[in-house]
Amino acid sequence: MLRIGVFVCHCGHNIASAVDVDEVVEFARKLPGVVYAGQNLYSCSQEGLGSIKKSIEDNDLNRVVVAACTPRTHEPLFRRACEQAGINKYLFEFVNIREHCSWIHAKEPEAATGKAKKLVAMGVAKASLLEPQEEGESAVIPRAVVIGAGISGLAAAASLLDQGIETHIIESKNCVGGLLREVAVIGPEDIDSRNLINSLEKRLTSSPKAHLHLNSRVKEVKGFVGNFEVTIAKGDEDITVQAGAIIVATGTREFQPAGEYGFDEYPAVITQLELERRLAKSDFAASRMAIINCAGSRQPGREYCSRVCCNASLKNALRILDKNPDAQVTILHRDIMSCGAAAEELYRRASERGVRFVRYGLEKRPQVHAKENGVVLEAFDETLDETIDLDLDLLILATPLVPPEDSVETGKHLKVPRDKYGFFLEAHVKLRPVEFATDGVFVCGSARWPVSARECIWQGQAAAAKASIPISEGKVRIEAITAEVDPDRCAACGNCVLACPYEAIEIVEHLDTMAAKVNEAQCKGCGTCVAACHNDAIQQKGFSSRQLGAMIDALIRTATEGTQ
Amino acid sequence: MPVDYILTTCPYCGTGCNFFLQVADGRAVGVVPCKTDETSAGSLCIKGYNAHAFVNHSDRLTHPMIREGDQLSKATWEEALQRIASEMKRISDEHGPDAIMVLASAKCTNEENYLIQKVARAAIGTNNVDHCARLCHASTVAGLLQSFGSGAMTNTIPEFENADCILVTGSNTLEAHPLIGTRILKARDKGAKVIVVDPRDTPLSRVATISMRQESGSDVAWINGMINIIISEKLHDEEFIAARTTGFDELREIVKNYTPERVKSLTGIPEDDLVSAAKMYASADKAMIAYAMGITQHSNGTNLVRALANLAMVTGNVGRESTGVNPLRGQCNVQGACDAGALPNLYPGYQSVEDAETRSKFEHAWNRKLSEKKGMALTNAFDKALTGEVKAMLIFGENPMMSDPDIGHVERAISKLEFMAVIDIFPTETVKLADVVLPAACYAEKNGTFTATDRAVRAVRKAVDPPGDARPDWQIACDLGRLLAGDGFDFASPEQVLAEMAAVAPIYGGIDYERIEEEMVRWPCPSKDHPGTKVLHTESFKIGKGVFAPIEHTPPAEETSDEYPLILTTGRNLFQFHTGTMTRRSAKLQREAAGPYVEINTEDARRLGIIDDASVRITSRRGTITLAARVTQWIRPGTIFIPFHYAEAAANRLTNNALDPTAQIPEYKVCAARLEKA
Amino acid sequence: MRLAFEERGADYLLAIKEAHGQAAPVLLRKGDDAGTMRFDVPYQMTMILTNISRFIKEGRIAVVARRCDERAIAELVKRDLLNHDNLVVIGLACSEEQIRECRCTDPCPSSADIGHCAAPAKEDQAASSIQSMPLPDRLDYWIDQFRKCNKCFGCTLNCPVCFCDDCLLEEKTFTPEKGIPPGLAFHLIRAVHLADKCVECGECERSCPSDIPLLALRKMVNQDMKRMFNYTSGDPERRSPLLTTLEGDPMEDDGDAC
Amino acid sequence: MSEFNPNILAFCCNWCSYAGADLAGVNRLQMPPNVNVVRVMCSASVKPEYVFKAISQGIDGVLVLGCHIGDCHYLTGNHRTAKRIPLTAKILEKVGIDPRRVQLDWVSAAEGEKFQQVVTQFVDDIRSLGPNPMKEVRF
Repeated sequence: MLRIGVFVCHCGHNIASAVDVDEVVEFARKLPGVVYAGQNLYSCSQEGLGSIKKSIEDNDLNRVVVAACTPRTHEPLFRRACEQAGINKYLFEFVNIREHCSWIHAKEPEAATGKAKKLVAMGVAKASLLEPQEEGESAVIPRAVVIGAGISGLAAAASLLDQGIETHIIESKNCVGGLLREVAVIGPEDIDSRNLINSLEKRLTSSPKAHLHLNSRVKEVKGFVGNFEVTIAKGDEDITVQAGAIIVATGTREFQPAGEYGFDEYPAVITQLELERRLAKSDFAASRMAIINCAGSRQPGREYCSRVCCNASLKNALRILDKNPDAQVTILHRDIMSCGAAAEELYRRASERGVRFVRYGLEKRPQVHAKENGVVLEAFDETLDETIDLDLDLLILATPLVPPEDSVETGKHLKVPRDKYGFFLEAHVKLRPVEFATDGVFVCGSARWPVSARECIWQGQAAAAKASIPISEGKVRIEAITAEVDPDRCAACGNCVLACPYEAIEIVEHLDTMAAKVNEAQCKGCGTCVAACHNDAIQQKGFSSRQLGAMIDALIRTATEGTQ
Repeated sequence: MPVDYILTTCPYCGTGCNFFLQVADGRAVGVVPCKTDETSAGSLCIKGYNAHAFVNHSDRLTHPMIREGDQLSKATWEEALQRIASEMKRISDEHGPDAIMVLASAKCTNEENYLIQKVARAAIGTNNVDHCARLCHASTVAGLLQSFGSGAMTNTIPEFENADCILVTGSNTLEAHPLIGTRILKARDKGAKVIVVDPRDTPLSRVATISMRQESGSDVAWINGMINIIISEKLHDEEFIAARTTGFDELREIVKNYTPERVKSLTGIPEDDLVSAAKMYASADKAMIAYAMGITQHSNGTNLVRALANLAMVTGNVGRESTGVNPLRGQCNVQGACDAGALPNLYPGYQSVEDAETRSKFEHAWNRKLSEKKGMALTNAFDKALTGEVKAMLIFGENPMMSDPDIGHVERAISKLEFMAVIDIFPTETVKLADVVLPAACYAEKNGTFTATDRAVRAVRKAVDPPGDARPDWQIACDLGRLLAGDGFDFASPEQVLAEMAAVAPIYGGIDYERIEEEMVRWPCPSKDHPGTKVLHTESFKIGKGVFAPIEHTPPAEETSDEYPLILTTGRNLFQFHTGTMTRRSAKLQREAAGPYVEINTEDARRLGIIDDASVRITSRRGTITLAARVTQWIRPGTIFIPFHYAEAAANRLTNNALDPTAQIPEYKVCAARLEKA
Repeated sequence: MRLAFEERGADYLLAIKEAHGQAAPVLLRKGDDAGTMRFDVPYQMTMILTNISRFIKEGRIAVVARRCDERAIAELVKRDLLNHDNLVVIGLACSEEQIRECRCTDPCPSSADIGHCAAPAKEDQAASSIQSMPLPDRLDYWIDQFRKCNKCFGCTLNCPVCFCDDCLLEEKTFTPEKGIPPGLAFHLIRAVHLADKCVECGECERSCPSDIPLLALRKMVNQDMKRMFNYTSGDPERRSPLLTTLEGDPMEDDGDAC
Repeated sequence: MSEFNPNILAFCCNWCSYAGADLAGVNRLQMPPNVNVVRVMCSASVKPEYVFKAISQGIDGVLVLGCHIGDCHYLTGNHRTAKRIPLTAKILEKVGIDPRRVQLDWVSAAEGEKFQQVVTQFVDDIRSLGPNPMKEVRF
């Protein structure tokens, strides 16, 4: 006997501002099989989860439908609540009425409410056909792979090694340290970056469990959490490493602003990293300089703030003044983002020491004109509301950090998503930081977003901590979404065998005839075979054709019979 | 040979399709249609394709059983046959032979039905033999005998394809006689007009030229209305009427009162539709009428059949190809069971038991003195069991505990019997109440002939052995005949039985196995050199002139009331057959239509707050059943429909056993009922 | 047709012979009396062969096969549903009348052991006239045709390349109609199931008691398969493009919305 | 008769297009409320049968969204989608249903805006096609 409970979430105003939650609850109550329908202000809060658990027990529910946000982030939470209340977690169904409804139909409350009802009806229809599932288990290879030996990758590797986990580090260059190697000191505390890199490198070289592959690239990645197979191309040689987890620490690179502000045209126009390089030399001689912040960022096509540049400009202005106290340094900025006490102190010191701050806007961008041994910068100062001309020996462009060229490749190898700028997308910024949606693959440092060296280290350590969980547990659970054959229905036509991207299906003898069989450990639960099967002999757990068919029926029914 | 293809005749409806049973390792494993068969032409319906499925079912009865207290216990054939014979003799001695009722079976072959009626008449000495034709086409036999002189389909199945107009009423042809239905579709595709009159929108009505939904039980009104329109539009065939019929003037007088307006008030059929339909039917060169239970199963069933005969004769649509009045018989051999004399008033070949000359012919042939008294109809037998006049029943392959109206009444009647023996292939609801049970062979396990609804005599061939100790009914009948009467039952094969039947039934006179093996012969076929008859009444009617019957509309026996506001009608669906004994044991058929349901109009459902698949309770004056609602626009508001296949919610717990006075057929098609949420 | 046994070394011969005045399928062994053989009645021999092969585990079966049977056999062999080594194919050339009935464009068996190859038909008039209808008319046309369906499953049961015992169309999941006719999805699902295997034998149309022009529908879909994937069913070498990656079968872009 | 409000079914793969839809939500990208998403693990698991069922029963349009070719979480799962769904639309055309009622597109997890565009465009397309004629057909 079906006893479905439906819980509709307000998500504060996030849902309730567009969707009439009361109405949806009333509607849900009348759906077939529903014995309880209620609402929560925040279903995911302790209180919300507690009330769901209590309702399960009070109403003897055997199926739970939560209409709230996205299953991609919150499903585990509610599944756990179901388990705690004594229901198999696969008897839970998530309906997304926030990302897929209230947020995208914010101005049409009536339509949003109608759609929420449809989605709830579909969810309830599927829930009524859900079946409890047992999860399989699979062993985890106690080894990790870190891609990238920049500061993030080094921090991650060092942390893994500290935990005694054998770690392979793949670095495309011939040395470790990545982008940080080109920066002498790290602001705002003026930390010597060489020392930092060396100390981390030492922790690698001192460990017998570390395997550093320089001049190497990832060629292919197969497998799944606990059981990856990474092929490394090292020169002409291919090395295959079996690993339980992979950390992506592929870092970032500095944007080369071809054609902007006279870059490539005038030798006096350089990027900030070039400035770092020149400052590292003893013969640094320029005295009239300007730094343009946000050169190539926060503008159409690259809208993001690169986060590290403001501090770098401040730090470098001060370093210039340290070398040449008479130097005239102007920072052209759009906003100075120097968050935190240490960075704010940097800004104060720069102001005190005469660094001139000029605020410019995108409408009247600074113009660069030719001049012997330098350039003339014509800038419109928004604060003074007038145009100023600066005679410069050097013009430094603080350009944003962008993903490395090979991040496309890396993303494809690992089947992990990237955002529109090419940075990797983690599963959820708040709920699942440093994790990809793909189990067993993690991300840290500037591969996911431009961050400071300090944050790189934090994230490297965080990713290592996450990666060590399956490795130290020694096994992972296989989500029960694998395919299953009904051998009595199967005609052994081999469609599924051919369609499976993982070669996880074979035809075997069954009683006196033949039938397909799914190797559960190899099955990743994509359902490609399901669509290839002509007589529904193969079904994906949790996505059976009856369940999806019932969702379609529910959608049709609510459309024809109305949502009252 | 490891795999064989045995040509045989389908055991379901009366269309008489031939197909090949695929036999492998001694089991029936599949069905292949026969491409050269005139009737099926290489097609079958879903039941035909699954006709092998029940044969191997584990529920088959495999050994005789005798009741000991509450239990049926395994017995030998010797013990079981002896037990039946001694009980029959005892009851006959104590109460006379008319205290015994014998039920033959439309599922048995011609030969078996012949033998069963012979057991009743010659071995027991009673004309109390009947079979389920009583429940389906008794009114056809009675009505068409009176109008035309022959109670069978006037034309043949293939002729449907060449008709110009086909009027279908009270027949859900595409579901109940699929391959006749598809012949009608072929005619439609060639341009023929199809008129369907039915309280439900049937699959056929949805592709018909005109579809009219009459109120159940109002059929005389619309038929008379059509005749009235035809006469007033001068579309009647005066020449035909004058030359070939009698009684036209009385008919004309009667139908005058059936104006389109009045017909609308009686039936609900819009005037325009009725006029169009009448003109369409009357102006076609070749117009056929096909009908089934929707006409016959009424307390005025005989009159309804005669009204249709009137309609055909008025327009001269009798006696030519692709015309006529065509009752669609619903069982593989219900036609043959009637032909073979499994009727209380007729000997084999429709010869009256009350006619002295005929009787003496049979007495001579069978070497016995025969009862002069007309026997009892099946539907009366249960009444008589309640009153104690009937003490014993011998039932071959029938399941009255499902098939008869008002099952509660049947159950009470059976409990009054002193003795009941049942011969069947499965443990039916009736078998469970029997004193002696004999396991029979099914169609795939014996030789014989079935006569299709269009009078075609078709061979049934043995493909596999019966399960366990089961035996063909013809052998059982012979064994019982020998035990009860001694001689007259020494047949070595069905072939010999048919030879004897041909000798006493002139319509079968020229039919023998040699011919059946190679050709399709339709009776009447009086002699070996006669080719058989496709179209009846070509030159003259069997009774000389066709008789018009002036019929007035009468309301059904039971009308709706506040307490029972809905009209309940019953029928078949495509996937199940009759009491479900065979089809519900065929996995694929069962899956298509697994459980009992009631069709209710969308409007009625909304009013009653019933949603699709909801559980509902239906109550009539006789009983209550609970089943699932099927909400549909295909049925008239105010009418509900229940298929009668499902024992767990048997429609016949509700139906009315009001009988047609002539044919004693019950009014299955109309009773008053109430529907509520369960 | 003793050439099956003597020349080609078969143990059984599947053919059609005259029995009880009808053309009947028959399985013969060497030395059996064949009676009168019939080659004029187009039984679906592959379908019968497949059923028989379930029960005959040993020995080679010779089958009188038309060109479409050859192609159907190829589809089944590809899927390991028939073993080619156990078959002896005796080619039967179709008569002109049969070619006309099937609008067959590929009527000649690889070896015409019986009969003579006649010229193929040019195009399917039925299919082209349906194709030329505007969409709403076409839908009306098909609805009228599909309304005649009484769900006998003859089109699947007699189909040489419909190999499932339990058919999806028997379930209510995708074809929820209770009773008959089944809805549009019934016929669409069959169309997609057959897209990569229909050999245009025409048996679905022939065995349809309601004369639904199913062969025309099959031909139209097959044309699409040809256009989109350059695929023709019955090719023993090529696997279904619907199951393989794009590398195996790059798609022809025919400028459609998708 | 009120204004035609299409009832549309969309299948989104868990990894790319469902995430893209989520992203559209996070970014509050507004779009017409006619599209109802069913989450599947991979677009390759979308049986043509679902599409046929939906269209036969009167759903006005079916949108199938997956990862871009090459980005499929399941390696080459969506290669099958790329062939199956266009064929599905073609078959519908054969019986007189406008093939534009079934569309396939690729939306990555980062393409919230593309999701918005695809949905908006599809709803516009369906609006211009009008209601699914199967709604009026009683078989």
